[in-house]
Amino acid sequence: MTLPDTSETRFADAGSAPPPLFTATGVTVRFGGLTALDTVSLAARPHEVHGVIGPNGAGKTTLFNVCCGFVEPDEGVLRWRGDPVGGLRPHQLAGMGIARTLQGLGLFAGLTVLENVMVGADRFRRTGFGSALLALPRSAGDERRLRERAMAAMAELGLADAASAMPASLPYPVRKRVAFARALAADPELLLLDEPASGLGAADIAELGELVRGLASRMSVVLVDHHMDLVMAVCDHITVLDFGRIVARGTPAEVKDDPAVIDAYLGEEADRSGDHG
Amino acid sequence: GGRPGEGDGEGGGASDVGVTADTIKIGAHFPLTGVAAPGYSEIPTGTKAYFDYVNANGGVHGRKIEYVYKDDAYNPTNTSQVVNELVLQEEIFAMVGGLGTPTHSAVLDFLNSSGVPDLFVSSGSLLWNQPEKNPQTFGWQPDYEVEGKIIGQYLRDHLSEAKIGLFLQDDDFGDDGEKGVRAFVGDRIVAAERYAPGNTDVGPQIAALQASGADVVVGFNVPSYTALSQLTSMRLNYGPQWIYSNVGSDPALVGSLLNRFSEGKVTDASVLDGVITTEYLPGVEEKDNPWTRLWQRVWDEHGGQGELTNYRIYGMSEAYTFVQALQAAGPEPTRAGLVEALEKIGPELTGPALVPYRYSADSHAGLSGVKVVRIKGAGTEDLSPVLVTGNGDTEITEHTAEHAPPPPNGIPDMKPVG
Amino acid sequence: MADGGRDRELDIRGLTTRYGPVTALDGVSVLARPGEVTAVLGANGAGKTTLLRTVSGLVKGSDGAVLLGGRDLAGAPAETIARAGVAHVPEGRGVITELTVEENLRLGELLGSARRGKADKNERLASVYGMFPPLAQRRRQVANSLSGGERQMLVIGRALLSEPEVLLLDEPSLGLAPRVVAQIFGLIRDLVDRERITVLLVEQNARSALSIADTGFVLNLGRVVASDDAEALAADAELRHAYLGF
Amino acid sequence: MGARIITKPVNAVRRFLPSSVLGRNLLAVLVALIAVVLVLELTTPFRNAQLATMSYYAIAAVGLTVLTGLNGQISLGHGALMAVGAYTTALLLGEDAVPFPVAMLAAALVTALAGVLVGAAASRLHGPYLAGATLALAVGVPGLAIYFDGLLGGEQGLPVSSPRAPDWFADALYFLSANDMSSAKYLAYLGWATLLLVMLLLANLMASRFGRVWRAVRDDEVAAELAGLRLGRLRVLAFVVSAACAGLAGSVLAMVVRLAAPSGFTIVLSLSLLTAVVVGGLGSLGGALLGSALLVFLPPAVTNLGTSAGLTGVQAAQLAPFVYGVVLIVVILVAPGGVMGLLRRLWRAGTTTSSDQGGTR
Amino acid sequence: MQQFLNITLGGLSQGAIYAAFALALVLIWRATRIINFAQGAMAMFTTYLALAVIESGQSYWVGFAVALAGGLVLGAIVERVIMRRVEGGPELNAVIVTLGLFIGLQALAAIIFGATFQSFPAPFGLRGFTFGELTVAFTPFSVFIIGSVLVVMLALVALFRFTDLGLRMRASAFSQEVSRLLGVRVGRMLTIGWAFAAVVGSLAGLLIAGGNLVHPAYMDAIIVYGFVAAVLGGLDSPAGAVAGGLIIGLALSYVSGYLGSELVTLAALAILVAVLLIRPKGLFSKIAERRV
Ligand SMILES: Nc1ncnc2c1ncn2[C@@H]1O[C@H](COP(=O)(O)OP(=O)(O)OP(=O)(O)O)[C@@H](O)[C@H]1O
Ligand SMILES: Nc1ncnc2c1ncn2[C@@H]1O[C@H](COP(=O)(O)OP(=O)(O)OP(=O)(O)O)[C@@H](O)[C@H]1O
Ligand SMILES: CC(C)C[C@H](N)C(=O)O
Ligand SMILES: [Mg+2]
Ligand SMILES: [Mg+2]
Repeated sequence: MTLPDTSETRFADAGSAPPPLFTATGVTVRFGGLTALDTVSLAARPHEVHGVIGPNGAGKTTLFNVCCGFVEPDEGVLRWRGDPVGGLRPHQLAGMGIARTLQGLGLFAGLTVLENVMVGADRFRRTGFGSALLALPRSAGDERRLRERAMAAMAELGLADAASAMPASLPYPVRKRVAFARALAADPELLLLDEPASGLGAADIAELGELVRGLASRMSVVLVDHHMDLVMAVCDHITVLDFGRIVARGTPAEVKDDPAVIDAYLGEEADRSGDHG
Repeated sequence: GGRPGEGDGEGGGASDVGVTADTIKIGAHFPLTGVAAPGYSEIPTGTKAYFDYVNANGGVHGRKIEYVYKDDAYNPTNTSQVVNELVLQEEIFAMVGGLGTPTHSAVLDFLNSSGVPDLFVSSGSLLWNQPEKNPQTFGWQPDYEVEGKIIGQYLRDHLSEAKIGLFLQDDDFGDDGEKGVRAFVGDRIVAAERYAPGNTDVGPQIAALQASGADVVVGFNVPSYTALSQLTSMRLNYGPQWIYSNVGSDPALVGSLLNRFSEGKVTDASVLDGVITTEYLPGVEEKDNPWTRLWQRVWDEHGGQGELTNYRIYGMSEAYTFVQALQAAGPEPTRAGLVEALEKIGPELTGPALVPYRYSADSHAGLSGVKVVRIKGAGTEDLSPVLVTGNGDTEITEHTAEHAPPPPNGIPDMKPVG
Repeated sequence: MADGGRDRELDIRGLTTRYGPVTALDGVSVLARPGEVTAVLGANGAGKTTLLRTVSGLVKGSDGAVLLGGRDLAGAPAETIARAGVAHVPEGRGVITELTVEENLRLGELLGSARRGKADKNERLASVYGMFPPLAQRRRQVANSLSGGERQMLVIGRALLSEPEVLLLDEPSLGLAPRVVAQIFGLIRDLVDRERITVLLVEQNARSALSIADTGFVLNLGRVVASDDAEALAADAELRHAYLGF
Repeated sequence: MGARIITKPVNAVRRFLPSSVLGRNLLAVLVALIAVVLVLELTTPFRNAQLATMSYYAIAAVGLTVLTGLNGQISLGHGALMAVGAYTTALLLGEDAVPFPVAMLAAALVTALAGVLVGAAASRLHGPYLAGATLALAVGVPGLAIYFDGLLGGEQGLPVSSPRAPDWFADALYFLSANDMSSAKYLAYLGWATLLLVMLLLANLMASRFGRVWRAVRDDEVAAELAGLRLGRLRVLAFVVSAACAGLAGSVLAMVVRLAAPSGFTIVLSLSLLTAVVVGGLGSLGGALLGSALLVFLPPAVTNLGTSAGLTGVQAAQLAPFVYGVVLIVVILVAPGGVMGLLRRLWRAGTTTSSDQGGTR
Repeated sequence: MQQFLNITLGGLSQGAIYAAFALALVLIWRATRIINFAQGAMAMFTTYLALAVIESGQSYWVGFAVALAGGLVLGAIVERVIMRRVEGGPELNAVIVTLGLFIGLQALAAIIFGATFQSFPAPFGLRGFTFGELTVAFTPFSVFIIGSVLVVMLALVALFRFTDLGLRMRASAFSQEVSRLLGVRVGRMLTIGWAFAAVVGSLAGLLIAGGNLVHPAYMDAIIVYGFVAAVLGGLDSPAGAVAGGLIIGLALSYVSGYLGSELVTLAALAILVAVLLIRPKGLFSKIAERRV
């Protein structure tokens, strides 16, 4: 096995950036005979947008799943602010300050938009079962606070008018923003975005790019997407996966011209579409 | 705030609920649907046929008997609901023949606290004989302990070498019967197997009885389990002397159930031939018995669909007893008067049953005994005289009085008491 | 159901579809010719998906005709339309996740052989596996385990196996790596040129769609607002700006 | 449209309602309480008894609708939980009786405890597997009563001495209505008071964070987990809440029926509860109430119809389940959202025109 | 020893019956993703049909054939007329409809055929095989039961694994919309699924009734244990259903014989819970499910 830490240290030294918020080191995941991830490392730094790209089935979502505790890695260590987190379970993320959007939509179909987003803010609740059962004023206050947080997140994404709508009644891009707002309502320090641009039109993608850039001032973002315009425009760093291995890392410009990346992922016309933006 | 005293005069004259100038309404609960319905749902049809017969012949003291029976599906929760309905909505005068131990237990309190006469519960549990606690409730059929005792004595006297196995329904029915049998031959019981009603696989129980080496098996079980136990022992080639309690042995029913397995090699009708059981009512097969002839006539005239069966005879017999009680209660019957009358006439009451009733001021127990018989062909042959006894240590004695035939018109003629 | 050869045009006339009070298509007419790729473009919610779903019979239109080689398919059940040779690659979730990759493909192949008589099914399966190597490795896996892009490959492969005369593609590039998008577009182009099938391509990514399309229709709020040669559309700056976002 | 005209006054009324959840729910309960008193005082003792029966079905049903409707867990075994409550009550109201409210509380607690166990097992199961396990629960638990027949009275069960109306209560109502307090009526009061209390608490919960997160867990497990919700705990909690209701229902049942016996808790009971909840409209307290009413009032009505149509007792008795089965099917086919869903649809058909659902673009 | 043997053999034939019923449930589950709680009532109905035929003087086998044919028709009608409208909707609605069907059919049978016990003939002997002195609780009819169950199981495995029809049926069950896009006549597949399942259910009904007593509720216990068996096996697997049936049959037989028959229902619960806690989707399920 290669020393897992080498690549990590190389990047840690690469800039004078602050210490990473979250790292995954030497992560290996196997599904039966298939190695979906092979000693992959990733570091998310504050105020940075980190892109992960790669061909279909390269392991991007799986890497997210490891970071979220949905998949337990066969090997590898996760660290949050330098401390190892073992046996991570997905429900712990929100409390730690990590939020993730799903490759699909993952909205709660039976909840209004506001309620959907309030679920995202749930980690800020303060009262328990008893006060809810008796509808004590404390519980009402709690609800008010969550609602305010949710409304703030929705306002940021221009969803204020949609508060009482059911998700199914909304156009796709709006629903996508609801999912985004739900993640933001948790006020995360690390935001994991899995294909946020899929299904969106060019205008919406551009808007999304600006939004993500804006968020970087508050949090650290890791982003997976196949829309190169978006990825190249918003990422500070990019990690490229292929067959579960890291084949390239670097700034967008470095990655874009890497022959390995062009060969495995971008294909011939890649640079042409990258220029536009 | 001041208000009139409560309790609507339980002893007073106000309790002629359900009685009008020309009708009297009574009710009952039976399993008409669900697992317990087969067989038992026939009982109220017999009862109704007899009441219709009486009504056709002028009723009781000029009043027609209106008989309302409701389905409880053998579920006590439903029983409580339908009995509420009977008492509060139908406003019945009395409950007559409500069936089942767990079901009727559920309404015991209610009926007694509401002052509703609760006559002739269709079950042989000992619960119905608590005149102190439940002054309105009366049993009717011989209780299972009495029956168990008589079977136990028979085993002691006539099968004195045999190792005895018990096949019991896992409730009061089995327990009371076991108590009676054990009183006589407790030391020879080599196995007591219980089945949970509803679980139709009795293979393990029969296999255990076989393994215990019992040569006599006494069954306190319902008819379907008689058939099941016979089928299962046939499968195992296990052939003890079977003795079934009256409840489970209805030869007509069980025989007809079993003899249909034609291709299953149970061709002849004699599957139950040689099986021992008990009797306290003349059954359908005794075609020449005057009582059976009466029942046949009643059924032909007033019955609905179907044949006369022993269940219907059971229902008619209860109805007959009720008519006697009602006659005794006099031309202006009250609820309290009915109970009182039954307690008074108890000792001299005769009817379709071979044995006397035990009703008195301090006993609400029903029939006092049975005779042991062996099933032979379609009928039975007596193995013992008619025996009577009571609960606990009471001696078993012979009942020698001749069984009186029914009155020619088929309707009893009790004189009002008091 | 031997429907003669390919080479038939899909003529959609005045199609109107409502979801309750919402009119999603309002008298849309689109002509898709065999041997051509016809792109349907428009912003989110313009009605593109609804158009394809109405054509393939998944939703019932309230008015209009869908003529395939002169036969009106409007209102027919989806399975009949599929058997008539219209293959619809739905937007997003088109795999049956509980079945294996191969079982999914076999369903397409079954339709194909029902339509075209028995061809060598193994050979045809193999050709799809050749097109999408990730599928070959996962043929016995339940489709549920596939990545998003792999699923998309599976659906497209399955549609091709059904030997369609008309291929309705709803955002086929969704979730696919750029290289694969290029590959698939190339493949479609080849297929159209070689087999002269009729392709109706719905895409968000108007630029790349127009790059392989012969003609294009632009939808907005359920109506056709423009139609022309693909090149002409791509060149119309005003249109691009107003509806196509590039 | 007619409904459009009435939205204005409705909105006007809405403005006068208390703004807090508790206030609103309390007001509703108060109104309901008045209705209950009126109904119980104005109807016959027989109807009182039927209403008492309805109250325990409804208590269990509202609990079940929270579990199944809000949290998405199906339970075919709530009858077994009712049995736990009923037996607890029967044991406590036996020889040296405790006051009945204590017995009821204990029944709720013990059943809630049982709910922790069952819920913990159930939280790992889905769909038909959960259905299968709870079905086995429904048939298995009554077996306990037969096995421990020394303590639990076997097949015959335990008799329960149901509480009698205290004088002050009887007097107070006599003062109000000049009616006497029959035991059926008192039990109906008891059942309905319990029911209203339970509904108040459940309505509070549904309006709180818990209602929301339970629904979230139901709709999308993965997204819920990512939002920091602990699926297992929330599922168990829903089960416990619902079990406590079932326990209370069992307790009321025991007092109304005056008996706790295994044959009172057959699988039919569990299935009836579920059908009540679905027919009424899944996830709605009012729906559960409607469903329970159907359960109590439909069969006797049908039987009576049958009898007056000249059917024999046996046939009339079979007619009731037949019609009940048909009604179940028809309701689901005609109004898949249950009766409440139907009402809501009608209501919405009237109001959407006036509200601005233009969409957000 | 003899007791043990007999309890075991009795458990096996009882288990085979549960298995037959479980197979019907598995079939309908695979074909429509619905648990058919009315399976037992439908089987009861067709068994009464057979009884009527046999009582009219026809041979057992004519009755047998009529019951299976009746099942086919009944299953198809039920699907066409009723289930069609809830398929693909909320899971619970289908459950409630089948419950309604169960209640209604049972009552209808009681109205038509009467709520009494009737005996049902068996085509083969009901006396246990004898080996010298020893008679075992295994009759020619038990052989028939186990044989039929195995045949049905193999037929189902073959149907789903090797035939196009089986694939189409499964596809329709999982996703109606996608299946229709692939030219699958979904409606027909669902009808076929119900019809086949009702045939298997009718067979189970006949096997249970053979040499036994029938009444409108005689299938009730079987529904529960058959369902438990199917769940135990993992609902999707015919072999699992048979294994589940045999496990339940044997276990309950031992519990009933050695511990007391009042514990049987509890034992079924305990077994089910124990298995599901270890394998939440049954013994024969494939695990490794991707959630995101
Ligand atoms: N539970 C699983 N069982 C088997 N294989 C799996 C499982 N989960 C993922 N895989 C495989 O692991 C590989 C990586 O999948 P992953 O979803 O991470 O890809 P991805 O990079 O996100 O691709 P895409 O861009 O298409 O979404 C894929 O080939 C997939 O088939
Ligand atoms: N099932 C539905 N019920 C109600 N309205 C619907 C439904 N499906 C679509 N709509 C509405 O119909 C209109 C057209 O939707 P459609 O999905 O066809 O658009 P689209 O062009 O495919 O958009 P996208 O690019 O987001 O896929 C939209 O306003 C949408 O909200
Ligand atoms: C005679 C029968 C109706 C008795 C019944 N088995 C009971 O005790 O419940
Ligand atoms: Mg992915
Ligand atoms: Mg679309």
